[in-house]
Amino acid sequence: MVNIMLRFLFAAFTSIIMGLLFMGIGRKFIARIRRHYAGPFYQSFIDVIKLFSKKSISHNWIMDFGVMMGFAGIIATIIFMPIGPFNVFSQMQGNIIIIIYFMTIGYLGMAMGVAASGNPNATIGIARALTLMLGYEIPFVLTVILLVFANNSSLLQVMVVNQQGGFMEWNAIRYPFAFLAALIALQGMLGEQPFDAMIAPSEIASGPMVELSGKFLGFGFLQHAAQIFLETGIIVNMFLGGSQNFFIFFAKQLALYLLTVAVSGIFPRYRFEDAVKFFWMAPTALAAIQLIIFII
Amino acid sequence: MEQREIILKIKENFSKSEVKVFDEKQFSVFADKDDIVRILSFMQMIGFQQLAIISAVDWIDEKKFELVYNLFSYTHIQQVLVKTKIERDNPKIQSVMNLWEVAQMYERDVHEFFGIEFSGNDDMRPLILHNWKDKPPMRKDFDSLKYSNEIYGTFKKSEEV
Amino acid sequence: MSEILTFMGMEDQYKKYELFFGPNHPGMHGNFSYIITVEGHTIKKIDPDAGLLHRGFEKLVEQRLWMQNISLIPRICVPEPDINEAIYSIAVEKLMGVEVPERAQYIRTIILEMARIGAFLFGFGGIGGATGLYTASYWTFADRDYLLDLFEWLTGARIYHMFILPGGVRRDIPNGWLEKLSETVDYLQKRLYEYDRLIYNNPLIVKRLENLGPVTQEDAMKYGITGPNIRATGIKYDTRKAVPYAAYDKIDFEVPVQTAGDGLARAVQKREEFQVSLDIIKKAIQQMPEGSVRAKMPNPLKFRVPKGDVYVKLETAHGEHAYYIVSNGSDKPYRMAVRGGSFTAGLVYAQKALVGMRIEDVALWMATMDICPPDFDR
Amino acid sequence: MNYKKKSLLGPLSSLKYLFHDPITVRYPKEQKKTYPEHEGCSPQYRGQHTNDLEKCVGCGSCMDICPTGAIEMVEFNDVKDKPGATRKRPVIDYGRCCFCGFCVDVCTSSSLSMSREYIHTFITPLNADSRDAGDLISNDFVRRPDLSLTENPGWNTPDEWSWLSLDRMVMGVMEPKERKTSFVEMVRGYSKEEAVREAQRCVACGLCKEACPIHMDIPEYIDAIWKDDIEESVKQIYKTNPLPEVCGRVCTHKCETACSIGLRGDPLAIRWLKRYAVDSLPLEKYKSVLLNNAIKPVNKRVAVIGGGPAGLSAAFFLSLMGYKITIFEADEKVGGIMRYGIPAYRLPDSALDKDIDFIKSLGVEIKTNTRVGKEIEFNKIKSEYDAVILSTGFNLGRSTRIPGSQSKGVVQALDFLSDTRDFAAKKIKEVEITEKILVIGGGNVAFDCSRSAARLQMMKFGKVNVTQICLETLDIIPADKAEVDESAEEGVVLICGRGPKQVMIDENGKVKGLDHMKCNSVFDENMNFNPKFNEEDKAICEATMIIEAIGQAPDYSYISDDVKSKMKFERGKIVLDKNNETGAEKIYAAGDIVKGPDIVNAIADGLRSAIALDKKLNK
Amino acid sequence: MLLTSTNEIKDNGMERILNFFRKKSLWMLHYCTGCGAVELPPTMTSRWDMERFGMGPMATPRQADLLLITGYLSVKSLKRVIYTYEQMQEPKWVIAFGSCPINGGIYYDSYSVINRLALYMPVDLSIEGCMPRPEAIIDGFTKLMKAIEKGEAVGYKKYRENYEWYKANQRNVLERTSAVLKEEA
Repeated sequence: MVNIMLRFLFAAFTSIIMGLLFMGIGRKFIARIRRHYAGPFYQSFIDVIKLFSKKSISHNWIMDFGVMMGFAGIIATIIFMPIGPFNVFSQMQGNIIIIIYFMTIGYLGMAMGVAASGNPNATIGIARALTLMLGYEIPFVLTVILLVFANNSSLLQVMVVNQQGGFMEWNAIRYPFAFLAALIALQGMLGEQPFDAMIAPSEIASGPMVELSGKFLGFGFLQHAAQIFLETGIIVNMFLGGSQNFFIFFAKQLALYLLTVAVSGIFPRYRFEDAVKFFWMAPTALAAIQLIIFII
Repeated sequence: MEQREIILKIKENFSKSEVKVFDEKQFSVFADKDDIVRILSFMQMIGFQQLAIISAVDWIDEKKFELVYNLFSYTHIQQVLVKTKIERDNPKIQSVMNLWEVAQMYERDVHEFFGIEFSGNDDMRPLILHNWKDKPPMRKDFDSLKYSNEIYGTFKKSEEV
Repeated sequence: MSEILTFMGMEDQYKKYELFFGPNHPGMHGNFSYIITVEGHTIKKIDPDAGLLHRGFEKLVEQRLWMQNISLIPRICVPEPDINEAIYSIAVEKLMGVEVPERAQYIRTIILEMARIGAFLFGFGGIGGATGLYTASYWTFADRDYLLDLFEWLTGARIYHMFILPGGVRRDIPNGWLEKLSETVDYLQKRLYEYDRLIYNNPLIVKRLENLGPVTQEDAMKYGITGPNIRATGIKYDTRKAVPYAAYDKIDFEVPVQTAGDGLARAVQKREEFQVSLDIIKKAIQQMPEGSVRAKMPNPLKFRVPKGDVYVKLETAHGEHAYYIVSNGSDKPYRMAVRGGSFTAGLVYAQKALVGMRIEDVALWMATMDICPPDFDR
Repeated sequence: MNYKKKSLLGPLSSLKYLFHDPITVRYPKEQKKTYPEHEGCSPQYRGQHTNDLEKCVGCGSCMDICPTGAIEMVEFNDVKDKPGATRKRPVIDYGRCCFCGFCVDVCTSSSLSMSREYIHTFITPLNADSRDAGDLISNDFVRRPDLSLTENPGWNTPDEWSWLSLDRMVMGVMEPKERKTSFVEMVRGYSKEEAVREAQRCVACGLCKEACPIHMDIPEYIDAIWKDDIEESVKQIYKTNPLPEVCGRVCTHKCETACSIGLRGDPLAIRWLKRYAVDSLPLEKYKSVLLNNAIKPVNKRVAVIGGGPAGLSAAFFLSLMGYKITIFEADEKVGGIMRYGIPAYRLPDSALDKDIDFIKSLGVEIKTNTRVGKEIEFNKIKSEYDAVILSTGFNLGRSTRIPGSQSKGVVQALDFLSDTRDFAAKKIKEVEITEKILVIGGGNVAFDCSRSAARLQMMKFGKVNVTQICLETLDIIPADKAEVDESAEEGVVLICGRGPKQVMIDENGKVKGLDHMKCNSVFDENMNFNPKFNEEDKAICEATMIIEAIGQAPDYSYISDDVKSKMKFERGKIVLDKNNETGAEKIYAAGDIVKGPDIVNAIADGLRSAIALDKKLNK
Repeated sequence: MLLTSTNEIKDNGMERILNFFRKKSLWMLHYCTGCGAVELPPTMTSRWDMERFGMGPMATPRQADLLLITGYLSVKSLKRVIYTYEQMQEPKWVIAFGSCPINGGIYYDSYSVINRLALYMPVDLSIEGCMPRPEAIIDGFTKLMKAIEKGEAVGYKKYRENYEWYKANQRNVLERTSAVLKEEA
């Protein structure tokens, strides 16, 4: 039991720390495109510590609960994801169906928390976030179905094992259209441009975060960090062959994250209903084509 | 139309109005206050599409407010200042918001800063000023410096620095 | 659990609600506010709440000497301050009947065009900021800084130059300035093509801007929408051509027009005018005559303008900026009314145009219409 | 360019900047390098002010032009007094300053400039009680211009870019050819437009007011001229000056020397403006303009001996105070030196009469042709009147006392000028002159003589042959520069730096010429008049008539001895005590006999003695 | 009032450690109150890049640490600024830009612009200039960072302790019920 607790804590901390690190590096990376330097790569850690040192305002217990639930939802999902060679529960080995299910808990928790704050901007933001989720889940689920069929298993571990033996074996090469669809979905999951309608500062003043302050924003930050780690990790496991080495695994995640950051740097945001439409058109079509090719 | 023709036309229809030419692209028409809506609608009809601004001048020595309607025509490339004077004690004039919708906001603005009433224009909520209790600030007898010192205060400068 | 249920049931309660768009809102350009009544995501009613930047310029100029006002008025329109000095100076010159030396006219032209380019860069950045393409804002604001460097060299200040005075300009051009200016113009020309690739050819931007708040020609004229925005509807009217001032009558340039009048047309129009401004500067550098830069003017402490009134309007990046100046022959202006370039667009036309639009488009609409709150708050 | 052309590759090309260096200026570590030779902000940046305290004259133009009222003139303790300057210096409130640099552009002394230093931040002190947070932190931003910033110069204004109108409105003067043929007034005076344009140059600093002996309200009357309000202007002038027509023509204008505009360009033509103001108002209007308050009569009688500027001034002010005045004048008309000393081309009779007529109209009784000591006894006056003001002036010519100076062809300047004046007024037919005239002296009177002589020669012989010789070299010559220039234009030959040795006389006893020698220095170490000559360096100047114009002397012979014994004299002048009294009871003195020869000083002295008298009598 | 958490500030030792992180991560509120805002975009973006100091614009007052009063404040804005300031969570700081908030600046005689910001809210740092250049702004920021590290920038505590005084001043300007200038008979 203690062992499992330790393993769980390890997973949680790794995800948060690596996530924050990725965020910092991502900021440096996008600054380069924008022709400036930006802060040090450890800036995100300082931000989080500062946020926790601030006074924070809570409107009611639902808000506290919702924010915690959002954070816990993401952390709980980490349990099911193989981090390189490491798994919290060695026998579960990352069931992708469970992961998809758990990931929504994070959003719902967030939705609950910020809706309780009563700010119309936050409400609009969370409504957009949930709608957008409907958008990117469809192509993502399609790619998942494809991989489940292809591997005859819903376990990420099995998918990783099946991709060993050179990058030609990677699902990204084998199923390029599905990989593309998954990348687009990842962009949506991370809420980067062009799919950041839910936080859009110039429209709804950063949406769900509008009423979060101090600790709550800190938890939001940590949640986002863990989310980056989790979602890039899933794609790495699904398409890029995972890894038996921590560092290679992290490097693959980072590469994936920087790719999304680069895209977010050069595209404006979609209107959210356009975004949903887009998700149901292009990536869904790609995933469907891949599925049809696979079936044939 | 040339400037000359426009002026002739105005003179034809409004014999009482005085026309003063500033340069080849700009002239002013001084009209009676009762004529103002008629002359403005006439101007609109002959091709002055744009109401550029409505402003007022406080001629405190004459005890008059002068209202200046600034029109522009894209067809004739002419700028016209249509002016009229009204009594300062009971400033009231017909609104022209039926001719140009933008007049509504300009009249609201002039009302706020000069206290001129525009009959026919109902939305006169304060737009710019916050909780204004004094006399309209653009009137010449309103002392802005005194007001500022009174309410916002100012530093006394030290004698020896 | 009741809280969650309330949230689920909020659809009813929030079916129609008021949203404060500004003043403290990242999408708001400047310090200004729209009180928006929203139904779902669609705007039902819009009520502008101006005055947050009100400083009472029209009163303040009446309290200062004619020359002192030069330092006050640039603040009326912050992104393009030089235009104010130019209007004021031209008005005073017209009232006094002063002839401005030709070299001063050319220097004025260059300054006005530089300010215009600066404002356009601000505008491009605004579109970037409103759509989430922050790279565009980072680039344009940084490139604008090179123009500010030149201003600083010429006039001694970055933003409020107070360089154009009645009678001419304050100083002659320093050595090496024109060369540096040509360099900067070439650099901006190069960068303009990169903006094209990043902004105007970006399919997502085009998608956002297309059919955004189209303006018809009749509306544009009637509502007093001016400048690039009226040219985007197809009316080929430019104050610089029609009523020339500074050296615009001596410099040959084309006035571009668009036809659609929607957000894309407005944005593209500004991009085209950016190009025109670069060309004008290049030509002005070539044609720059020698000579004095300031006509003999009276002592600033005893500066009187003959009795009279004049309305002067000049072309700016966000429309026609104009002053109506009345002098009663004393050493202070008797009355100065300011027509901000975006007064009608921001306060009146917005009430009509924004209704039926979605809240995410408000910031973008403001960016394309170049709503500039300081000039209508005064 | 087709903007509907959508291309995903377009935006992607922006990724090339991943491999470029950023353009950021990492500020605290590095400065921007845009300008040649300068890092950081531009070479003419408008940063914080710096002021050369020595150069600054405290004119306050910066305070007047400041659009924000940020500049205040404060008296500095560590500034040395210097002539033509106050001890006030600008102090700047950076809580108001808008860094427009207008103060620099109107600075009259080019002492104020701006530096390239722009950083000033202050943290609100922790211990400051919030109740008066404002006042406690005010010292952080109301500051003297920082002198150390001169090493980092930014915006400064050379004369070329100054906003001041530095060029004087040119005064219409008759052409030399024309003017040397007559005694018509040669300066034409300003027209209205010219006067207004000249008046607008004034920055109303008030330095002239300090310099003027009578402390006229110069900025005020110039402002009134600028506003085209002649009546107000004359009113301001008459507050302190009863002889503006005279002063408007022949004043030594110390105000123009002090004028702050003169530091960069030509000083204002204050004298001509005064003349314009009084010339434009006819005498008939004087009373209605100037005498608004009824004069409250005082039942006292005052006698003024001598109708020169000092006497007239004293009479004017005393009669305004309500005294009954009688002026005793030896000559046919009052005016003294103004009437008999100054040539008509500088001061025509009509102008002088206008001033005197106004004084007369106040009820001043004038007894002309009444020489005290001859027609009336001094002691009689003293007993009849409540007080007596002596203002007889320097009415005797001073001789060089060189050998031959007593001979017939040598004349005194005052005699010559008075004759000339009579000639110009067509009272006498002819003034005795010869074809070759030599004038000794370098003061204004000497120039008056030589130029009058030139005119007379021109009228009589049709050509000019006047030589003037003076001790001083051109740089220290006491006369006005304009006099020197104009006399040269009229054909007077000026020989500087030489002193007279002896008058050469021919066998008939007539003057043949002047033997003169080089003058090494005029003043000794204590700046007293003590010329040193080089006897070796000699030359002869031929002349058939010599006019001595080296100064005048007073004549006290009319004063009774008992009074004279109570008074104190020093170098020919009367010394006054601290109450401005002479020491003798009822006797006051004013004018040249107190201050030395100068019309403005005489007017000032008239006022001063009037005040002293009033103080005593009204006690 | 919105200020709910009025607990005593923790002891100095712990605060000092946290202050290290606070100064490294100052998030400013993206609210342009006056014309000084025109110099903020250059400071934020590529040319001067204040992100180097861990600073960034924030959309809402809840998230921000730093309130920039960029230039003059009209009375109408003052009301919004005070709301905004009170919505911000402690610790929070206020920087006043330019001459206007110090002593009225060029608008010293305006009927609409306040003269002394210090009367209505605690100002931690004032930057002179009109407008302050990006260099001056960055210099001001670094100075504020130093003050935060030393524990000297505690305007928010002052505001809490003198709350009534500040409120009275604010009410004097914002909630008048009668004319300021008496009508002369």
